[in-house]
Amino acid sequence: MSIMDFLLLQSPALIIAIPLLGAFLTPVIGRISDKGRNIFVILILAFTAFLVFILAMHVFETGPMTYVFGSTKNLVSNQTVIRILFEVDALSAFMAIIGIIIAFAAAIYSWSFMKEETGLDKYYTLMLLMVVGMLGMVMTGDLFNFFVFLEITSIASCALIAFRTNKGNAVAAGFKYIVISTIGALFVLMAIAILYGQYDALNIAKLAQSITFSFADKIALVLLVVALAMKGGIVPMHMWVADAYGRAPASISLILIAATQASLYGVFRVLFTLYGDVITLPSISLGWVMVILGLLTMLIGVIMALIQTDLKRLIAYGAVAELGYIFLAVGTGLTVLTTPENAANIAGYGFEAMKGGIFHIFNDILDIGLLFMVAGALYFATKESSLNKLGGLARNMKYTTVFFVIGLLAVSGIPPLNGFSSKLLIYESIFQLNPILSIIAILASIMLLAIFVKVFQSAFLGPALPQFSHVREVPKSMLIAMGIIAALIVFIGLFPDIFVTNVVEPAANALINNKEYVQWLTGGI
Amino acid sequence: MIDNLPFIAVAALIIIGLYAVLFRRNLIKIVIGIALIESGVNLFLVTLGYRAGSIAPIYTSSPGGIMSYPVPQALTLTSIVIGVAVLALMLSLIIHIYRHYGSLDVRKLGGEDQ
Amino acid sequence: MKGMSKIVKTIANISFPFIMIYGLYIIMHGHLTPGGGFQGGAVVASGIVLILVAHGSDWIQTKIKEHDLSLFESLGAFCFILLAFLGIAFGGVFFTNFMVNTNLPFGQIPIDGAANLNTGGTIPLMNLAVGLKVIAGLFAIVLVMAIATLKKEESA
Amino acid sequence: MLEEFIKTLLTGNGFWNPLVWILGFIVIFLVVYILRGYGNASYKKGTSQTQSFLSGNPEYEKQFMHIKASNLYWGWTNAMKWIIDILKKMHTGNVSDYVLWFVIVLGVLFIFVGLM
Amino acid sequence: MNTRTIAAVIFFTIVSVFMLFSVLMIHPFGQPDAQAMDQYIIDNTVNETGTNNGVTAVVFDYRGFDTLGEATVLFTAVAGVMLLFRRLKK
Repeated sequence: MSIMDFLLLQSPALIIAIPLLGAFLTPVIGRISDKGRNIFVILILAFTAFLVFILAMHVFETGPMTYVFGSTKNLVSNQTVIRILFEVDALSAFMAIIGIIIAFAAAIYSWSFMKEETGLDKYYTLMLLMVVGMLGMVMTGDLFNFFVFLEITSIASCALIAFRTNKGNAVAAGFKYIVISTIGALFVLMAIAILYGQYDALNIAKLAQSITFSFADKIALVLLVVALAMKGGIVPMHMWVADAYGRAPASISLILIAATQASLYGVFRVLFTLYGDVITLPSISLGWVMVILGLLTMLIGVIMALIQTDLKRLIAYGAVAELGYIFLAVGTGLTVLTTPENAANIAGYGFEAMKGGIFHIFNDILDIGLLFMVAGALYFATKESSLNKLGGLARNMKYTTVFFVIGLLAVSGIPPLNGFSSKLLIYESIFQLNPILSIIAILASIMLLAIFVKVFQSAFLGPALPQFSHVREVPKSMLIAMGIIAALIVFIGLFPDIFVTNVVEPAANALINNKEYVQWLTGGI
Repeated sequence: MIDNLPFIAVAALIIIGLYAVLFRRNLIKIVIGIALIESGVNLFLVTLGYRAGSIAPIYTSSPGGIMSYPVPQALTLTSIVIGVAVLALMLSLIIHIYRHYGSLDVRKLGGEDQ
Repeated sequence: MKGMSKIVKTIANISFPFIMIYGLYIIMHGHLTPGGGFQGGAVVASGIVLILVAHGSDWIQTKIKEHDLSLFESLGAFCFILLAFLGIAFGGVFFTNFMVNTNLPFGQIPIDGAANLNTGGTIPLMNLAVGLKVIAGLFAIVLVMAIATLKKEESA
Repeated sequence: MLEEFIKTLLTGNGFWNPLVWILGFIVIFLVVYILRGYGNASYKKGTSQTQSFLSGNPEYEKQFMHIKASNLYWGWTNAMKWIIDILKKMHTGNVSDYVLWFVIVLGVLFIFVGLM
Repeated sequence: MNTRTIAAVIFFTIVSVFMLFSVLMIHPFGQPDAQAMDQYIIDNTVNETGTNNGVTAVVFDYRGFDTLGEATVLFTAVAGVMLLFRRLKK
């Protein structure tokens, strides 16, 4: 057995264990030297990214892959799942790729961005732990394990949101975030307990097999969906997003986006896989609920973003608006899936909508992440985040300006960048569900353009202000991190098809036909 | 009805905690409410694993007889430790908030959009 | 934080060893009797916190610093995950209990409820690692909070 | 390999190929550039052509002529003031209000799903 | 009695009622009907893990990965508290 086969075989465990080991060792190495610690963290993340990529290649070719912890035998003894297992299907691999790319960029970005700060050992430790929680959330096949990783992500992100403890706003934002995420996680645990008490199982596939849509099951479904949607920042439970994203350091806001998307992944997993067999009962039209929530998310997000004057708060509301597109598209897919009369459409625009939504998860993270990086660069250079005080920075910060323009065009769906190709899929598919929807979606996209053009005008254009005459371009590592993300944006924008056919379609398939998620159980390994 | 008293206690704990979070203004009381919700959920987990007349799932010099479920107790242990961690973090944040705002009123924290 | 009166200090000093023994017993016998790493660690940590409250954090700081505690915690967590990694080496998958039913220490299988300390495979070792981790972690949290509530100027 | 890259993205009942789009963009840019060349002949430096005309008023210092962010889209925000006020009233930074929104959505969905 | 209080009372009541019913509707106290996983663990814990304590067997063997996550949560909390109370000056 070659080393590659060994790595591939053990990759689901190593993807969690390697960053965890790094997190445990980071304080020790940070005692020795700071530069060594930064290199160590970046190497750990690079190795994890390598493992994620080989695992994803394997999963995209040959269906879901399961990994049982603790024993090679008795995975299923008389159809009972005893141990915790990871189940990585195409959607999990997709989310894992997103998370690790963003985390890698954030680690490179932090090298110069956090140089003046103290307590960097803990900072890097918690950053690695956030990545661990995120990857575990998207890869686990066990509900309680999902809850544990959810809590790891919440606690690490809360401590990092309150990183600037000399600012009262940051500490308050951290407190709000921990209250919200703890209550959400507790209700998730309540739902898990309800399911456990009925079926005496914690494995997602096993539960998906044995679920009968009883009253307690409905309650558990609502608890899971609403709590995870709150963690995902869906209107009207989005208010914490502005505080958390706006007050955290920019590199942390970057990973926070990926963590938020991980909880959205939880929503999709619950709706399509855990309740995949019973959600198609015609009595429940949760798809329309998701569509309406998505519309509200888009509209309220853009309107609130338009009136902000703090740059990072503005981008945070823009991120909320972008989440609306994902929810809208996936809700359209669910609606088509749950209405039997147009069951033929699930191969048609329903599938296209799912593709667009899942593709937009990636594009949303890249675009909003790039904008957050630029906002952090402006704060790094000018120590100023209010748009009313910024101005004329394009003269001194040329590369940053270019990156901001790329992010601006991408986030507002201007061709030929990546935001357009996913939004085009969404527009055309939801138009066939109801034309009004796509009109509102395009309107929200136009308003996003207006919002970020306002930012561009007030921060970068205009005459050179005397108080910013000393401003210089940001250091190399921040430029490199921004460059990676910008290059990805342009590449996916120019060649969307290879990405859609090779990565997005398997993920959408994994959501729509949940049979292959449970086939290892029925087949019996 | 009276047989299900533990379940009613679970619901009561969760409801009281939710009440404290919704209607109290002192940050410490909000944290107490969250702790109440959490203990309610833990009690729920343990209650689900109990079988009538069962003994603890420990074989060391056990009198024999049916045993209660071990998995919910393990889950409760995990959940309790997680609760301790969250509580410590919340309280240290509250210390900082008190230093910055000089009060523990939850209404003082926000208003960045007004 | 200042120390408390002489009576409190004396009583704390007297009861401290018993708490220690009790907590270590709970950690060590975690695979036989109710208890385990977390519970015993909590007991020991509360014993240390009793000393902290009685003698005051200034006196404790002359004995141990909080970043040493974080080193201890990293050590415990490292041992725990190392045992899990050894599962890959010997048992094929992560977290395999590879020492059970072998001639290694803790390798035996108990016979119908006999309290045999030499059983459990990796579980007693994991109990020890987690116990070390919980002792260091909880004590570090309390110590850091006790120090921070005194020195206002550090965060202001 | 190349045609693998430039394959068109099919969107169910439409298609999208960025490379073709960029080609068209370049052509349009060339046309615009040629047209601009015609007008360039009549442009003379140093004359009053280059000065900005603020209805006869003298020109301010450069750094005072930057429009601040909160002044942008003034008309739009003024027209939408009613809804913006409602939304601002929604967004109290009060964390128990956040939890209240969670409880409201929970209750609505309980009734919507549970009683069905 | 502003609108916030009214809405809070109404929806708080709704959620409480549903919580109560959902908790009561799972199974009567002391008679869990489904028992596949736990019965398997109770029967095989001694022979598979060599442990007399079923709970410890679940915590460290059957669901050991959860325990790793749990230890990680504690580690995270300690790191977070130390981060919050760090010295801000170098």
